[in-house]
Amino acid sequence: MKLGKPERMIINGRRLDGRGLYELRPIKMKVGVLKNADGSSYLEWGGNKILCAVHGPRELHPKHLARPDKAILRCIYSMATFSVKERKKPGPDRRSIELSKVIREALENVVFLHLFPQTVIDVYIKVLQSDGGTRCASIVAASLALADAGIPMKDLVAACAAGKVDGQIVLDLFEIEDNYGEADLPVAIVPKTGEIVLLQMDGNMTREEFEKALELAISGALKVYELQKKALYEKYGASYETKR
Amino acid sequence: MKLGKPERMIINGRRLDGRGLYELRPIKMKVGVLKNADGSSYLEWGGNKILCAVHGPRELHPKHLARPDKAILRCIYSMATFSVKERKKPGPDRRSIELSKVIREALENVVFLHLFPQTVIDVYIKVLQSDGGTRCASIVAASLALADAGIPMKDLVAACAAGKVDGQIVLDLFEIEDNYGEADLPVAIVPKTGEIVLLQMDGNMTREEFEKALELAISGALKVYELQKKALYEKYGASYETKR
Amino acid sequence: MKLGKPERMIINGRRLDGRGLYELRPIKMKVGVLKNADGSSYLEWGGNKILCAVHGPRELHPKHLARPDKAILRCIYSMATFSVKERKKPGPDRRSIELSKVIREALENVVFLHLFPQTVIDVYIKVLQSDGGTRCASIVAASLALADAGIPMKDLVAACAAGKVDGQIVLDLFEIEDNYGEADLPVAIVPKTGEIVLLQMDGNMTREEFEKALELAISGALKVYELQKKALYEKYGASYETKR
Amino acid sequence: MRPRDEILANIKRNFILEVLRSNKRIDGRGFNDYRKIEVKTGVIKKAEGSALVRIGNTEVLAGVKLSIGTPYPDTPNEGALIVNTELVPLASAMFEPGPPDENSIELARVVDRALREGEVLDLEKLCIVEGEKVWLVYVDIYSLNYDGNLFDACCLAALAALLDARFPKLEDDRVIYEEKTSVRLPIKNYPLEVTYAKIDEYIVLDPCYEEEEVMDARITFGIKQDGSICAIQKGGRGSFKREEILKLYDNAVEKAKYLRSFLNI
Amino acid sequence: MRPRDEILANIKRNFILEVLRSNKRIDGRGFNDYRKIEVKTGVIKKAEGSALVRIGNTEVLAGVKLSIGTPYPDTPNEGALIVNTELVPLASAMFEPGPPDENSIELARVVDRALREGEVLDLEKLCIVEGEKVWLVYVDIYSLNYDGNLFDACCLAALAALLDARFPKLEDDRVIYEEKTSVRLPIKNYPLEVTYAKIDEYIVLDPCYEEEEVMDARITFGIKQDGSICAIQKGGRGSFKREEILKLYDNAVEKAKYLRSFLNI
Amino acid sequence: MRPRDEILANIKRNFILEVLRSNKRIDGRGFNDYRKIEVKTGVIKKAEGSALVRIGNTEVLAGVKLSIGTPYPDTPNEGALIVNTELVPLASAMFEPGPPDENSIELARVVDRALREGEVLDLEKLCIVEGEKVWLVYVDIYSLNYDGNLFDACCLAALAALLDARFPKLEDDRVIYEEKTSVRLPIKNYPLEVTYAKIDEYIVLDPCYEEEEVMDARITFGIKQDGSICAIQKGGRGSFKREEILKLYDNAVEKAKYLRSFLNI
Repeated sequence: MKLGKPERMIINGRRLDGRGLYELRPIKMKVGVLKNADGSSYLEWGGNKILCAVHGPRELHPKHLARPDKAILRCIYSMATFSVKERKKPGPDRRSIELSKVIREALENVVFLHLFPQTVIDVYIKVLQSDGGTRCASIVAASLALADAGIPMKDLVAACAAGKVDGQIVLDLFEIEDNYGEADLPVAIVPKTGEIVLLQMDGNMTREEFEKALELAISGALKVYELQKKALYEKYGASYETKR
Repeated sequence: MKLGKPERMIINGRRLDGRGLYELRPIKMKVGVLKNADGSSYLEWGGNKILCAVHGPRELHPKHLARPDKAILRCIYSMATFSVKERKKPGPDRRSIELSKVIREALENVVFLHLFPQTVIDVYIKVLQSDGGTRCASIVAASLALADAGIPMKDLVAACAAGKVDGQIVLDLFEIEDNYGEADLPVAIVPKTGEIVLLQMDGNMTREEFEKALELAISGALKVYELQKKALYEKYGASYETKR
Repeated sequence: MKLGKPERMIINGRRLDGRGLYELRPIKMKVGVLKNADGSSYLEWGGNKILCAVHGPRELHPKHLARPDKAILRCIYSMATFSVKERKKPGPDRRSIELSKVIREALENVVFLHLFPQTVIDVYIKVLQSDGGTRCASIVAASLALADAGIPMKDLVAACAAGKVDGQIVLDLFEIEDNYGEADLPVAIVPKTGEIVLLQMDGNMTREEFEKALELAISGALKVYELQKKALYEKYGASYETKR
Repeated sequence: MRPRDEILANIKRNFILEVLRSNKRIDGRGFNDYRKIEVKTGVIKKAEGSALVRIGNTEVLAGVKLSIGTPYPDTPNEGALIVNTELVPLASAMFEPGPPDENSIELARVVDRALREGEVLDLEKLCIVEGEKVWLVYVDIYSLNYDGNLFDACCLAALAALLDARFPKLEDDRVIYEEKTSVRLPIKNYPLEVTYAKIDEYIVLDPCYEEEEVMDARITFGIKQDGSICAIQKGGRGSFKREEILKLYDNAVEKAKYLRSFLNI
Repeated sequence: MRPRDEILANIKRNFILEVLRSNKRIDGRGFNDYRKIEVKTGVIKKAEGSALVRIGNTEVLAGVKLSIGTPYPDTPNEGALIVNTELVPLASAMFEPGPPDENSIELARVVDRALREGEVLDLEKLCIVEGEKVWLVYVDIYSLNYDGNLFDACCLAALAALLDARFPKLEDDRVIYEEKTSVRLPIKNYPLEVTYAKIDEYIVLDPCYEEEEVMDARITFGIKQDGSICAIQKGGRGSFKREEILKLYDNAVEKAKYLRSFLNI
Repeated sequence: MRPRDEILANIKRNFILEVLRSNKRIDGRGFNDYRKIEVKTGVIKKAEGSALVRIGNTEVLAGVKLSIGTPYPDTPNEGALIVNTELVPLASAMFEPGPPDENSIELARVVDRALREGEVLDLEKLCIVEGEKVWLVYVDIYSLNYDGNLFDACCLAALAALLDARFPKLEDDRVIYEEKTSVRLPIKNYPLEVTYAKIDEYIVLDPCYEEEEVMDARITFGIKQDGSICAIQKGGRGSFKREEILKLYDNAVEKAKYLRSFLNI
């Protein structure tokens, strides 16, 4: 029993926020929003508002942590205290440490770290408002900020979640569905190659449901990828392709 | 509404501890009180009891924190658990971190740090008993301990607070006035030059009140300065002038 | 008044666990129980279950902590959360920091640290289940693990506690006696020389009681020493003597 | 600091001073000018109130969250205001992740001081049941881009967010965050901070990052709408003269009025 | 990492890959084989339940402790399951003492996820007085010897310890830990984790330490007794293909069944 | 430690040993002599009790604060004594600021042990309402100048401060700290600590800093007024012989009596 759980979350094929089952929430992206960062991005995805800054490649202190053959990628995901319903205590918690790790691992897949030996690239992600699906939104924002910083990558990382709500497979869960739904499956991919670089799941799904949800999440990520490219094009125009 | 607040704090021009409006509390100072420290001082100022030790100039570890052109000055202000009415939890709190910073900045103004490159000078201030105005008392004690350590300074730093109690501007607030008064204005100066090196204020004052309080605090600090010089003279006699 | 204290703990010369006054609890020891450790041991002593691993001698980072003339010995004693009646919070507490220190000092007496300059030897002790007397049991386990790691020592360290229960001096207190008895006296010795390398006491004893308890604890430690040698012999046979 | 950094710092300082000597600032402003100011409220719907403030390239975001707690024993009929600021590493390559350092703590405490001593809220009106239940008002401020003068930006953002805030619904002592009422916080005063930097003999309003880097001292005034003062904080190893302080006070009263004009109050 | 270590790491990887190319693993197993598994319960009498699990040379110990607490406000009629794991420095020369690092936290959270999302306990049956008093079930897992694949070992040990646990006596709201009843915990499901490592193009079950050291990616499936999935965690900077994941899912269902056979359920 | 420090340490040790061989100590004392002892109580008026103790140049300050709290569940009719010591960096160039290190923790625990196990207070007399409200007695001890043998100095200061303490007024469960009553704490015993250092074969009472620096081992006895023992702590990597310990015990009983003479009891 969970207080606050809505009786039904899908009514006549419509979700509580009016979307269809396979519909993405509205997404807005912008790069180059912070003056001081080497690269930055701002992302609105449904009720999520995420700001991301990239500092680096730069020297790493203390030096013995640096690697002679490649850059270190560091990633810190954190939530503003007012990003959630009840004020979150400031400071890192176990959830944000895990998320920082899986986001970093997804990004490490695409960044050409070997071009910047002895350095560090810092990715700071701040969730200003959260509405379910912040890890996918964070990866999307982070890979935009890395691109904005001019860091060579084999591709952007795109991401989207699928899940199970009221027994049905749906795309891109928002907060209420995330809290009270039956399963959540965030997926991040490298669109050019189809590689899956982040995959987590919690909840309960059968084999068939899982296959369908995985498919759906990937299709969502591919749509997000188009938006990412558009956001970069808006700032860099045709030149972006060459830059990469 | 604040429980415990006295109805009136000034009665017939006398304050609750019997002082006139512009009167300092009794002050006692002594230098060279701790064997192990390079310099030290003990100060009683009304009910405040403050012990200060200076260690250094000495080597700084780790070395990369040292500066090639001057000494680092570090300052730690802390209160004994039993220095206040209700036992204070041990360990640094945000207030003591701020106070350590503003005290250090005031002292940095007068110490000839460039004479001791690559080193550190540590100033440890322990409030054994507190009775309002510990930051001013701490600065006064610290500059005595620095002098006792033989560290060249352009002058001592002197300090005193003024404030507003029952609508009147008064000198050198003690604890009750600090807690329940309308404003507190601690000021530290370099007496030889009249420079103001610490200035903080909280409470509420009009332009006229502020001007009067600032004047008053400076006059108090100048009186304290005479006591500081006397304390050094008692230990070092005429030779102190030369030492400096 | 202490809730839960048994009315009597010695009845007709028998203790609550059936032992006589000067009787040890059953003890089992085994060395070489952990694959990854350079040396290890597992010890059951009454209800105590203790696992110990030795890593090293190995390089010490950061290097400036190393000593040019000898190895550093580090020791961490810690209890599993489920080793006690009410779940213990994870992480070091003040008790375990003190115990780690006195155990390390006892071991430093016998290890030939000067043979391994610039290195560190780490001794990790995990109390999986506790039943009174864990510090003596830990020392016994640790010196076995050091021997198992092939680290030269002048002798093993043996240990046992004595104490006072219901007014009588007894050997090797178990948990209830430890909690509700009048005194506990843990002793660790170097059997070959009779040197006392750990000695702590808390509770209350007269001069005569103390002398008797000290005697008794030493006799207990000597019995434990025989078991320690047996455990090593079981693994290493005659060769152990030479190895040492 | 390495010798090379030392030399670079000197060059920067000399350059900035040279410009000041010609009565200008490196970004073209007059000594007594603020950079361009923008205030945008209601940007975070999850917060009870919020405001994004830009002063030049300095950008901070403040959010207000309310919750129910017990009053302090010595003020049983008052709620509480809790102000925090965080120097997020987003905002500058110089801010490190980790627990707040002394600069961060000073900033938080000085912003808190102006709001608290300036009595921004009527705390007694936050009392629900005397001695038992009161509203706690949290203001958390994140620096998003640091280009100097966080004090004024954070204080302005905090006040703007408090003005923007609405109470959430209260149902049997449970806060229904999803439903905001139309009731505003009991705002009593409008304290704001005004900050100056001193570089050699020159004093400039609203220092940018490069000016802060080379300044000798800094002074912040907390000013209420009636022109009275509620907070001061001097920083840095430099000093001020008595007359400078009095002159700056008068100036700060004007500048606080100017800042308040961005709040539509 | 020093250049020398770099070179050594490459040599290790190449050696392991060469063996994989010949369709074998360095310890002689097939790609789809677990190492020898042992499960021993009831090893810690002070704990309400306990289990020692060995998978090859990987060895972990799980203990269950119960205590009484208050329920979370949004689930007033449910007890709680709290799972912790600690990478004890006993277990490997690479584990440092000190607060848990990101690997340790990930391990703890992923094991917790499988048990929690797999609904191992019927939490409503842990309620003593609704809204006031519930049983808290702590599972603490210590790694004693680390030779790869802690995920599967920890999850197996946790489930075994939960199955082994008996409620202690409850007397006037005081827990009498000395007296265990014969009542078992309300076990509802049997979720277990199955982990694979990907090295270049090869995917192997139950990676040993040397394989983990050189692997590109790792994937863990939490599987319930009905073959449904309750948790996934991918790790490492490498990637998986969609088809690989579906194939591994099917395989994991079989392997979870195999693991459950060690629990006599 | 650098090689140079190593050599210096050896020179120091040899010098001290040479003096000991001639039956003297570097400060001229006999082996069995305390340095000059001073005890001054009532030095901190804000504290319920306080004492400044000097043993030679070692100087410590103890303060007692009382507050009201709830008893431990297993001793519902007893108050509590909480002893802390802090190695303040004031006291020595060797003490670092920051959380307490193992030496600091050992000192605090051993002083606490003598007082607690020596039953300095009748804890039952600190009960206000059984199971609900008891007095908590905090003793905090700061080392002001460190010249060896903090154990004896801290324990003496703690006992002196406890003897000096008076209950504050209690009004409707609120403590009125401003008004002290004339009621003393329920002192039951007078435990004190006596410490010896062993350097090579020599054993000396009340080691000074230089002796502690080169000592092989240290032993502290907690002794009550009836000559019984309530605490022992051996420190250092050196060892003691059984006979040494018994002889030192007898000596410590005498020395504790001598220390008590400074307390006018």
